[in-house]
Amino acid sequence: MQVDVELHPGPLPPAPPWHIDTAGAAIRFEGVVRPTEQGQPLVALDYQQYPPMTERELRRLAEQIAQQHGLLGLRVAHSHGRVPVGKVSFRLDVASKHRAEGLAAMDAFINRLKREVPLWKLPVYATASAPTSAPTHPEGATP
Amino acid sequence: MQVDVELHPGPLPPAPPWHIDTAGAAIRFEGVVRPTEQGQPLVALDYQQYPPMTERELRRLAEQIAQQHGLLGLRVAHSHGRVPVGKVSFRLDVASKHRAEGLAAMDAFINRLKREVPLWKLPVYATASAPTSAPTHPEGATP
Amino acid sequence: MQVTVKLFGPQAQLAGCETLTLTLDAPQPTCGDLRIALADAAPPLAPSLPASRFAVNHEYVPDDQRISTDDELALIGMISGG
Amino acid sequence: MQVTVKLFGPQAQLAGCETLTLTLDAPQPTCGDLRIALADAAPPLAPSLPASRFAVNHEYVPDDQRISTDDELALIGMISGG
Repeated sequence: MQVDVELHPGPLPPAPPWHIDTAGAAIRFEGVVRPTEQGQPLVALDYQQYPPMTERELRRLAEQIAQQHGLLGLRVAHSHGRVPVGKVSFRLDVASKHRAEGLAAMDAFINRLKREVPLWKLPVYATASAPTSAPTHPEGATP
Repeated sequence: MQVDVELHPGPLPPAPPWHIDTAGAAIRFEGVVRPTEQGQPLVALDYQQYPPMTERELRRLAEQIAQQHGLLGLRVAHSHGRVPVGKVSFRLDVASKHRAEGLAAMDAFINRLKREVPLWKLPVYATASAPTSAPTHPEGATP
Repeated sequence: MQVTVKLFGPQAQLAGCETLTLTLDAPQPTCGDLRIALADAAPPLAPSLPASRFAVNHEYVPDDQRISTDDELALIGMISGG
Repeated sequence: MQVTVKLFGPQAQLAGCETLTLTLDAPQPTCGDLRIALADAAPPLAPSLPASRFAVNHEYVPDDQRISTDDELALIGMISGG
């Protein structure tokens, strides 16, 4: 059983397919920053972690899920810091002998991730009046 | 809603990530030919289709699932002909606004695929005595 | 009426051929008649027939579907895509 | 006892700071005492406190966990990974 956990600064770069010998199913989930948050146009999300607890909890979860579902491998990467709209902030790869346990593991992992792993996101809105805004250029500096 | 269906001769080549604007979740399932079938070592699977019914049923299923689950896109590719062990014979990409409907769609698609789409597989065993065997080299031709 | 049925995959292996030609005695035979005749003509197919479907001209049909002499008939069973 | 609690994400925004320093009156204060004191010290946090957890030295703890002066305390709430 192979378990791999990564916290990555900024958007996750594209990753080649992840196949494990003897696995019949390779399932990948990618979470992409969507262009709106509660109806308001977004430019990015800022992800905050609490090192080293975040990575530790992520690893604990990964190992528990891999074991409970009898996976052959689980690999997870999550961004911290700023991730622009349209970019990948979360990737979960699950390798399993058959499809059923792989899909169940994926669902369970994401549900527990959202409850147990100390990760926060703050929206970065396009408009200056919004509750959170990106660090801006000095006034009048650009076009 | 974008739906794409392909029947491909031999193993599926690697495919770049498939992201759709406004989708928050991109889920990919890849089915890989496993090294054993009912405990017996395998060298490949031979997939048989029934053209054009196979592609037609695959498309019908893809469109139904995409609509029922409110997906933003669904792309499916399936091999026909021989696929060696360790190679990808089936790929399903699902793009959805949120994760839940994407995972549900994936599960439903694969369940119905296995019941409704005319596709058959025949194992190609390593040993000559097995029920199905690969076309072999002339006797004594090679080590 | 003489009809020819296409077989695929494991069912073609079990029957030892990719098409089976049968004579149906009923004056206006249906796919249900074909199902019964197939079990007689190729006993190794019998166990897989109840869970199989017929396609007529590349469309799934129910057992009460009438068969015409120029229909393309296919037995769709033991499928296993994915 | 004076304690400092780290805040993150939306809760840090609501409180307007990334750490809060509080005085706990109980002789042997627990995380339960801290939860009550936090609601008083930073009312905007109150609605999110019931669904929040505490971490002491980077491990989740129950509310009856005793707090020592040299513990690192963190409020973990309103999380949203993935």
